[in-house]
Formats: sequence, structure tokens, C-alpha cells
Amino acid sequence: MNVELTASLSPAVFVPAPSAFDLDVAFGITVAIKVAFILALFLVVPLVVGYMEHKAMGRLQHRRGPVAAGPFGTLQLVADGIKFIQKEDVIPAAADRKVFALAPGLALVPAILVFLVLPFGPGVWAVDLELGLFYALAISSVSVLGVMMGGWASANKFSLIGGLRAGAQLIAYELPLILAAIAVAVQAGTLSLVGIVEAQATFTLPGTDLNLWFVFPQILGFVIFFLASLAELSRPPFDMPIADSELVFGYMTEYTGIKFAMYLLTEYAGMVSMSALMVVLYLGGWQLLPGVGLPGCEGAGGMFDCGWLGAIGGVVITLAKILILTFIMVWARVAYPRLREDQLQRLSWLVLVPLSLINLAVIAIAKVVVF
Amino acid sequence: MSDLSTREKIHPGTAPGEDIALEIVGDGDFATTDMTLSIGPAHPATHGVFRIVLELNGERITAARPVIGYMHRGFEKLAEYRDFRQIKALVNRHDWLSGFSNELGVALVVEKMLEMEVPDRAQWIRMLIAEWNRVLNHLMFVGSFALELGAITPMFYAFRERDEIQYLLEAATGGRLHFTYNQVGGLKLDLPKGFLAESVRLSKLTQERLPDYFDLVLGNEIFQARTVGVGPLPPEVALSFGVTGPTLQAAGVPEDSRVTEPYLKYDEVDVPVHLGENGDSFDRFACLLYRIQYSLHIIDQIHDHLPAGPVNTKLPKMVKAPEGAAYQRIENPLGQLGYWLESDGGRTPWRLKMRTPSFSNVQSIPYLLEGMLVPDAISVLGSVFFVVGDIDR
Amino acid sequence: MAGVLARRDRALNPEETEALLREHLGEQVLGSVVEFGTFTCKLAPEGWVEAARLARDEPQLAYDLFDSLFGVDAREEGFDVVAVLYSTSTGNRLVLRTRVPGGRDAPRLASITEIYRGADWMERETYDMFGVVFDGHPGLEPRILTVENFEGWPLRKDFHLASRAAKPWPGVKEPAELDEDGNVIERVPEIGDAPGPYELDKAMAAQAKAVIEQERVEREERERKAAERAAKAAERQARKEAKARAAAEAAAAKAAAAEADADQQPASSDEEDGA
Amino acid sequence: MAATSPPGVGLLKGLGVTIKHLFKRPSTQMYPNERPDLPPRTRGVIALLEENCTVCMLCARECPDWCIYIDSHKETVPPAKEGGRARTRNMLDRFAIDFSLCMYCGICVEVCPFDALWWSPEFEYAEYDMDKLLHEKEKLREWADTVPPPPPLDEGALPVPEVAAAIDKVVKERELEEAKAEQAARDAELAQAAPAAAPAAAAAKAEEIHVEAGQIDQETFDALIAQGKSERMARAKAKAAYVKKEKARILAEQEAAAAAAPAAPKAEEIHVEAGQIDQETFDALIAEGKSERMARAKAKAAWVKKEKARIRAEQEAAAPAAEVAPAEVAPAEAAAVEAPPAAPAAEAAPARKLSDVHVEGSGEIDQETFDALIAEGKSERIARAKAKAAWIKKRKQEQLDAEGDA
Repeated sequence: MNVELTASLSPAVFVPAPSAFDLDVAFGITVAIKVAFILALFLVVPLVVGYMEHKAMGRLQHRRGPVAAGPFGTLQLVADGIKFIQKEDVIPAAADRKVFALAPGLALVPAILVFLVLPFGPGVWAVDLELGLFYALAISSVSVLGVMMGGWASANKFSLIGGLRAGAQLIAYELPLILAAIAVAVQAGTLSLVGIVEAQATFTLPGTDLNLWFVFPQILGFVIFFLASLAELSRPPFDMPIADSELVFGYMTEYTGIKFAMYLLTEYAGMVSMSALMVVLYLGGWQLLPGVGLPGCEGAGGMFDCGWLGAIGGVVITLAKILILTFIMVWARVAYPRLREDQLQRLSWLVLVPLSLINLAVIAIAKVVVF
Repeated sequence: MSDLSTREKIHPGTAPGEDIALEIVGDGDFATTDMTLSIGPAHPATHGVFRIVLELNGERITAARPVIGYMHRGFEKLAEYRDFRQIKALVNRHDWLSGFSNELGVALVVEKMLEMEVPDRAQWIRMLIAEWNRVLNHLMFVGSFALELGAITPMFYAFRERDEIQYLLEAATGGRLHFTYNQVGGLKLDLPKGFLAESVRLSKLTQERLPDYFDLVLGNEIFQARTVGVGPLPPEVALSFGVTGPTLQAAGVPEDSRVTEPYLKYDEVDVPVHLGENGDSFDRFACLLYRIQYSLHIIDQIHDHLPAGPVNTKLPKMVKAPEGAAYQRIENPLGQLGYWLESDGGRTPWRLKMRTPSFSNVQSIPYLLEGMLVPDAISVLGSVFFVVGDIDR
Repeated sequence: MAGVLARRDRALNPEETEALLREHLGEQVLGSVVEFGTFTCKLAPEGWVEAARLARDEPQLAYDLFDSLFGVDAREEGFDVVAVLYSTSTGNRLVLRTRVPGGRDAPRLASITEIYRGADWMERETYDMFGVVFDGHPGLEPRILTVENFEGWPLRKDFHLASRAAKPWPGVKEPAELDEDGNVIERVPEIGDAPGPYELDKAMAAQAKAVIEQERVEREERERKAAERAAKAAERQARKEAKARAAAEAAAAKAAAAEADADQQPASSDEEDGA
Repeated sequence: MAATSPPGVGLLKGLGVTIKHLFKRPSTQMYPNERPDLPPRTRGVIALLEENCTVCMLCARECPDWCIYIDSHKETVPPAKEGGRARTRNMLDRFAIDFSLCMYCGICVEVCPFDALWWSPEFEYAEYDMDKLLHEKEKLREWADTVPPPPPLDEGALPVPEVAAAIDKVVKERELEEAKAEQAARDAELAQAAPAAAPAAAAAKAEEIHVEAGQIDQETFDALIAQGKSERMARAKAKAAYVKKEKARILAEQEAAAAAAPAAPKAEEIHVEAGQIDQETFDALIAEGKSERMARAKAKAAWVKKEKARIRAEQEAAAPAAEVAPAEVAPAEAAAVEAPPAAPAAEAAPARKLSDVHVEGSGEIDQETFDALIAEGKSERIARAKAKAAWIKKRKQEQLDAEGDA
């Protein structure tokens, strides 16, 4: 049991860890800097992930991927974005115009908001909420509202089925996702994402000095969380809401131009935020290896109070871990066909939910007895 | 046309094509109306202009009605205005993935009527190209079926193989899809130098790469979950519909023209046939994959047998089929292709009936879809292998 | 495979098949022919369904694979319907053929959809292409291959291919096939030469010739009319001159009576009308 | 199958297959940057070698789509010499292929008796507008420059005459050196430098006995043997040359006439209908009530037939063909052509003689022109065709000069 953590467990004593952006200047400027930081993250990281997906898919499929736009095709997504902006914005005649227009935005905004609490490095976060994990999971599931609205408002049967599938999928997979995350919170003893990273840095295998990430005791939870996040994001092999060979393009069928781009951006942002959550919850945040801190850092587990160098190093490590996780998502997309909707539901309710409950129970008991 | 018993059950007293009034299904608060979902004519899963109207209760299909004819080009009529050389260039377009087999059928039926002796070498080369054509076709369906189930990668691998094979065939025939290489009495030209060496190399290479498809698709648990038990086709129903090819072999019927009614020199090579057990989507796909393997096996045998000699016979100035009617059946990649050639002794056929495998195979789809889910419809549509041009002609 | 081959040994040959069918159908079997290795049994239309049923159900026949069913134009006598059946157990093929009653105007035949499921679309196609109505078929409409509102029966021989009618055949252009007189030239074969025009193309050439003829007739007509016009004009001129002469005479004979002058006036107006 | 393997193995295998490709070189062809290397038989576009077209209309008639448009007019070529007979020719005004209709079946290329149509692997001619796919003869002629030589055939192939002709073409294209040598040998023969060739020819005769090739072109065969080629190869080529000669003869006749047209003095337009033609062949046939065109066609056919007979006779005689001087051949041919009884040969001979001399040299190319064109970067094929025409023109000029001197 960690003494410092016990102290921070009590709400009365919880002091949010300071962000590097909490500058000693006027409140307004601090906020502006934080907003700029979040937007920069939001606009850059999904593009990097998107480029990685294009390129990795290409190479996994024995082709090259984008090559024409920019050096090695790096500007492909930028080019795509420009193209999307230029496209005509078509709204079907029978569509519910307001809902139709609102839906992509509603899907996109939560994807941005999740970035608020994600810690990317030592001190590199906007806010360290006490209920950070809760906030992240809650906000990210709002996106599906936008998806369902889009599916409904398009006045297209394929879109409608896609939207309904997305809704059903969310309900089915929110449960294992949250149960897996709860197990982490139980082990860490906090809901603050920064706190969880800190807890991992200081967690040692009982009876030894061996520092471990939560992925080791909770490998089951990690797998469940990974699968559930794939399903939440409608990533293959759980992409039934889109299912391009059945539902044409699911809820996105009728969308064009910038609105379509917003849905796509939501997907990539979701990939980033879910991967970032996994990094934070299971993979030790910006810790290079278990037990190996960053240079120039002190604080809990040698991971805080770093200089600029340490902060940049931390961000690089986090992003690298995010890229590895997103690569696995891409890899799964390349290698697998998609499941059927009923099989997906069965997988959730009959396999993942019981397993995550077992996982939670085991962790809770271990928390009391062993750790 | 949907399977009538199903239609009668669900919508008694309605004629096919008639708009079906929506019915309330279920009781009390859970009562829902049926939804009519029109898949196609332009839909990713139909790979062509093909439409299938599904009656849905939730995602469960209560009735299905394929609508065909969007690509009807009147081939049988056009053939009546063309001589046999021109027909050859016409027919390799109805099933554009089996161009060579189609023209082969025409050449064979005309040769049959003329009682013409085709040089051995021509027959062996025809077999060689026909088997490569079969591999080409099947690779396409391996890719497209996997794609329809959401696996995007096999398509790319399949196209990589296809491209090399197409290049090979292009070197001999000049075409990549529409080979126009046959002529009555043989072939247009002999193989170019180096063709055989390249053919041997490609056969070896493809055989090395084939396990990738088995691992990536056939052995994949998700794939199995999507296909095993989906759309089973009992053999007697399949035969009654006239279903042939891999779809029939999947139902366990050992029917393959190359074995049961050998043409060309198929009686001189070993032609293995893979048989399925249940006739479901999985079996259909497995048959397709094994057919690639066995075609390559046949190609290897042809490499060893290919004799030297001429590849065409001297033709009269004007090829005229004698009066009468003949039927020639060949094993097209998608199933049995039959040409009924009726001639009045003229230069053009009096009637050329194209009995295409896709037409009969697709007829069985309503039967297969009854009670399935929408995603299963995709699985069935993808595994009852058809080319829309081959249905509509 | 081995099992199939064993049963193949017991397969009936064409004579036995025909005898078997005759035994059941009697007079309905009109005859049979083995053409290019295909056994065709000609049936009276009344025995059509029964023959199909026998072919499927008779254990010695066991034609289980429904191959195809289609129509053939039989010129003045209407249409034939042909069904091709195959037996996977014996490896035999049976072709049933019947002349559809009703001639070209109202061809009707009984449907065999009850016996073979595959006959459904095949019969629809035959209806679509030839207009043969199948009694007992669950629904021939909408037309299966052509568009719903298509008019005509495309595979009938009296249905002409629009593309061929719309465009002149390229081979009849000068100087290849028609000589100056518009006759089709019988070409002397040369090396690598293809044979002369097809029957169809001869017809096309004849058409082209007819067009030339028509043009010639029209030209002649025009010329004739022009000549007539010229003749008329000349006549008019002559009459005018005559009139002028008459007027001059009248003027010269100023002493003529007033009634003679009145006679001349109506004649002049008549002429104006005629012009 | 994997169905029997433990669960999850199939999934892992899938990951394995894909990751394996991550480290392989991608198979992408960088198309617009790298041009695909298409085989020579590729049916990309149909090219027209206008020089070879005789407006026989076979392509347009055999085209299943009727997408070839040919316009032409008749032109009367005045006699090259006083007292010769005027001839009418078909002049090509328009040759267009509508590639929006074309189904690339290749029947037109197949049926063309004068090798005017060729397949080229060129494929980049997409247009935004369908009308623009109707390409006229100028454009089709440009594509003729891109036609590659046909590939050699597989070892097991038995050369049928037409195929052998193609092989011969290839061999000539591919082994330019050899072709040059061959030409030199033939030049030598033409110059009646027979002494050198005679022993070789005699040797070849002995060889020829046990190959029982009645259909080979003795001249080519001798020349090749003289060069030290293997008997088998020489035989194959000679066979090809035999067929080729027949075609080339007609081709050269056309070309010679084309070359003659501008050089000849302009005479007044002669109309067939006007009855002003005094050519005996035509007169005879026209007197029988035949049309002008038919008369011409028959005369041509008769000539071809005679020519064939002559060559066969020549071979059967098995005398060293090289020793037959072209000067001797020409009048003989001329006589043969003008054989129709009503025709006094003496009058027609000069006109025929000219063309026949050129026919005899149809295989030849003008090395100077050829080299110049190659230097210009033209394809071998097109350079050869042009050089051929140039050679014929030259000979024609020589002949005219000689006659002028006489």
C-alpha cells in the first residue's frame, strides 16, 4: 500500500496535480494556452494516426499506401481534408435538416473534450480532474448520440440500421469497458488519470521491488478494454455500424464533404483518446519501461517535476505507445473480417461482461489481500 | 422471383413484383412493421448492377426477391447477327471474369457441329489458358467474398496474383480480360517464347502464396462464424435449380464437366474435385479455394504434357455450321456453361442459347436467404458466386 | 466418383430412353433424334409436363439437374420450347423439345415449375424473349430481363436489331461493294481476302441499292418536274406572247367591237390563277 | 482445416500472414511515373499504316461493331509511259476508328490482307468527351510508330505460313545485323554478282533435298545458308519469306503506283464511263459488260495467280534462283500479267514492267533512309516501312532515267 496514494484517496485531501500549462499569469491566458494545446493535440495526433493507418494498411496489404501528397504521402490527410472542404454539402431531400446538420458536430465535440483530461507527459495535461477516468469514459460515449442522430436524420434505411447498430453496440460494450476500467481504478485507488499513472509508477510486485504496469496483473482487463474500445469506435472487426458491404456506409452513407470529414475525424480522434486511455490505465503512461523513469525527473516513481526535456521525452513516449496501440487496431482491421451484429452482442454479454466482472472481483480481492 | 412458398406464406395472394402492403408483425407494444430493404442495383455487395429486395423483420429476412436484367445486353440476339468469329469476341464479355472459357465454349460447339479435328497442341494450350482463367476468376471471388465480409486484405493479395497472371495471359493473347484467343479449329496464334517458363514460375509462386488465403480467410474464426451454417443448400434443391460449379460441389454433388463429361484433354489429366458437406457459405468458399489449388495442379500437368505441333486447322473461307442443333457444356469457373447452337446452315447461328452458370445459381438465392439476417444475405450473395453480366447476358 | 461411374454402366441409351418414354406417353412422343451426340426427344405439347415429370422421377432416367429451358423461333409454325436435362447419376443428357401450340400469335405451353425449380426464371426468360405464355407459372410478369414497359419479343426473328437498322452497313460504301450501276460486285478472291458480303449484308446492300434507286427516282422525278415547270413556263411565255400579240392585234384593230374586249379580260385572270 | 485447430489459432495466423507482408517489398507499380512494360501482343490501340491500305473495306465489313469509317475516291492514274494503259486506284480519304464503339476484338487487324492495321500496346488515349475517341487516320498513323515487333514463338510451335511470316518479321527486327547482311546478299544477286552466290546455292540445293520443302523461298534460303545460318533456321525463314513475298508483291505494287503518281505527268481526268480508256485488259472485260472495278480486280487476281505459278515453277525447277536476273524476270511477269488474250502484250508491257521491277525488290530497304530515320529516333518498324518505300522510289527513278536515256 502506498502511503501517499492513500492520502490522495480522500476527496478532502485531493489536490489536482499541477499542469505545466498552469502558468503564473492571468487566468484567461492560462485557459487560452490550454485550449490551444488541446486543439493542437486534437488536430495533429489524429492526422499522424491517420497517416500511420494509411501507410501501415498499405504495407500490410503488400502495397505502398499514399505516396503522392507530400513526401512519402505524409500530407495525404491534409489533402483529403482540403478536398472534403471543397465538396458539395448534399442534404437529402427527406432528411431532418437540423438534426442532420447537428449530428457530426455532436459526434466530434465529445471527442475533443476527452483530450482535456488525458495526460501526455509529465505535467503535459490541461486539467487533472479528480474524476478524470469517469469523465473520459462518460464523455467519449456521448459521441454515439451524434452517430445515432446522423443515422436517423438521413432518412435512409441503411443509415438507420447503421445508427441503430451503433447504439446497440455502445450499450453492449460500455459495460465491459467500464468494468475493466473500474478494476484499474480500484487497484490505483484513484479516478484521476494522473493519479493512475503515478500509481503505476509506484506499483511493485508484492514482496519484491519489481515495478510493474497494471497491464501485468490485469492482462485480462486490458484485453477486454481493448476489444471493447474497438467496438465503441466501430473499428473492424466490430465495424457493423459502417459495414460498407452491407450498409453501404452505415450512418455516414448520406454525408458528404466537411460533415463526412467530421465523422472521420471523430473516428481517428476516438482511436487516439482510447489508446491514450489504455496507455494511462495499463501501460504506465509516459514511463519508458516499468521501473525506468525519465531523465531529470523526480517525484513519484521518478516521473514528475521534470524539466522541459523530460516533458518532451514523456510526450514522445506516450505518443509512441499510442501509435503502437493504434497500429494494433489497424492490424486487426487488415487481418479480420467483421462479425455479425448478433455475434457481437453475444461476445459482449456472454463473454466480455462475465470476464470483466471476474476480473474486477479478482482485482478487488487482490487489492485487499495482496497489494 | 422469390421462392414462392416463402412468399405465399408471408404475403398470401400477392404476385411477384407487386408492392407488398406493410404488415404488422408481433403483438402488443412490440408490434413492428416489415421493412423493405432494396439492396442494389448499385450496392457494394452486389458487385455489378444487381438488385435484391429484402423484406425485413428487424434484421431478419422474411422474403427476398432478386431483380435482374439491369445489364441485359441482348447477347443472344446480337449473336444471331454475327458470324462465329465475331461471336467469339462477343461471348467473352457476358461473364467478363471467364472470357476464355466462354469463347472456348463457342469454339467447341462450332467444332462439334463441323466435326472438326482440333490439333492436340491447341487443345492442351486451350486447357492451360482455361485453367489459368479459372484461377484468375476464383482469385477475384476469393478477394471479393472476403471483402464483403469485411476483410479487405485478401482482395489486395488476390489482385497481386491476378495481375501477374493477367500479364502472363496478355503476353499470349493480347488481352487481360477479353482474350479473344480461340478460333474455330484451334487458336489464333501459338504461345510466345518464354510463356511456358513464366507459366511454370507463376504456378509455383501462386501455390506458395495460396496457403496465405487458407490462413487469412478460411482458417479465420470470425470468417467461420460468419459462414458456417449460413445459407445451406441441399443437393437435391441445388440440382433442381440447376445450380452448378463450386456452389453445387459445396453441396456434395461430384458434378464437374471436366470429370463427368471431359472435353479437350481433361480425360488425360488428373482433375481432383473438392466436395463440401453442407453446401453452406463456408463450403462454397472452401470449394472455390480448393479449385484454385486443383487448377494449379492441372496446370502443372499440362506443362508436362504439352506437345509440339500446329495450333490451328485450315478453315474454309466462310465458317458455316451445318444445319441442326448441338449442345456443348463446359465447366466455366462459376459452373456449367452450356451453348445450344442451332444453325440453319448459314454463316450466323439461327439460335445461340447461352446457358450461363450465374443465372441458375442466382435463382437459388431467395431459397437460401429465407430466415437469414441481413449480414447473412451478404455472406450468401458473396458465396453464390455470380457475375452480373453472366446473369443478364 | 467411383460410385457415379458404377451407376453410369446402367445408364439407358437413347433407344431405351425413347422406348421408356413411349411406354408412358404413347403418342405424345413424336420422335427422337441424336444430333451431334445430343439425344433430343420431340414431344407433343400435351405430353410436355408429363415427360418432364417422368424424366425426373423415373428411377432409370433420374434427370435431376435442370440445365436450361429456352425458346427457338420455328418460323411460320411458331416457336419451339427446348428443355435440357442432365442426370448426375447416369451422366446422360436429355433434350425435350416441343412445338408450342398457338402459332406466332398466342403461343401457350404448360409450365414445369412444379417439377423443376430452375424452370421458374427460365420460363420467365422465354416469355420475355418470345412471348410464350406458360400456364401454371406463378408469375411471368414483370419481364425478367428487359425493362418492364418493353414492347415486343426480342428473340423472335421478326424483331429487328435496332442498331443494325439505324446505321448503314459500312461495307456498301463506294468503292468496295457497289459498282456504278449499284450492283453488288461479285469479288474475285484475292490473297487474304475475306468472303463476300453475308446474306444479311447482301440485304443491306440491297437496301442501299434501293436507297440509291430511290434517290435516282426522286432525282428523275425532280428533273421531270423541272422539265414540266420549264415547259409550263415556256407555254406561259408563249401564251403571254400570244396575249401580247392578241393585245397588239386588238390595239391594231381598235375598231373591234367592245364585247370582244370583255372576252379577253376573264381569260387573263384565269391565267393568273393558274400560275 | 482450422476448424479443428484450437480457438484463436486462426486469428493469430491471420495476423501472421499480414505482418509477414509488412516487411516485404510492396508490389505496387508506380503507374504514371513508371510505364508498364506491356507484352507486344497487347491490344492497346489499333494503328493504321496508311501506306499499306488499299481501301479494300475488309476491316469495315468484318468489324462486329461497325466502328470503322472509310471514305475513298477513285483516281485514274495516267499511264507512266506513252501508250501505256491508265489504271484506276482507290485513294483513301478518310480512315477513322471510333474507339468508343470498338470492342478490341482485333478482327480488323486479323483480316487486313495488306498489313495496314496493327495492334499497338499504347493505351493512354482516354478523353473527357466521348466524341473525341473517334480517331482519324492521322492519329492512327502516329500510333503505327509505336507498334512493337511480334514476339518469337514457343519452341513447340509449328510454324504455319502466316505465323512463320510473323516470325520472319521478328527475326528481321531483332537481328538487324542479319537483316543487313541478307540485304547485302540480295543486292549482290540483283547486281548479278552471281558468281559468289552460285556455289552456295548449289550447296543449298543439296541440303534442300532432304528437307522436302517445296514451299520455301529458294532465294532467301540460299542467302541464309550462304551466311552460315543453320539449315533449320534458314528453312523456317525461307518458308516465311515465301508467304511474305506474295503479300509484299501486292504491297509493293501499290506503293510503286503511289510513288509513280506524283512523278508522272498530269494527264486529263479520264472517266471510265466516258469510254476513253484504251487499255486492252479493261476494254476486253468492259466489252463483256463488266464494271471497271471488277475488270481491274480480275486483272489483278489473274496476275497474282500467274505470279504464284511462276514462283512455284521456279522452285520446282530447283535451278539456282539467284541466277535469274531481275531484268529477265520482269518482262516474263509482264507478259504473264497481260496474258488475257485480247491484250496485245507489247503495248501494256512498259506500264507493267515498272511495277514488276519493284515487286521483285519488295523486301529491300533503302539503307540510307533507314539509318536516317533510326537516327531520328523512329521505331525500327516504321523506319523499315519508310525505307522500303524510299528504295522503291529510287529504283523507279533509276528505271525512268534509264528509259529516258534509251
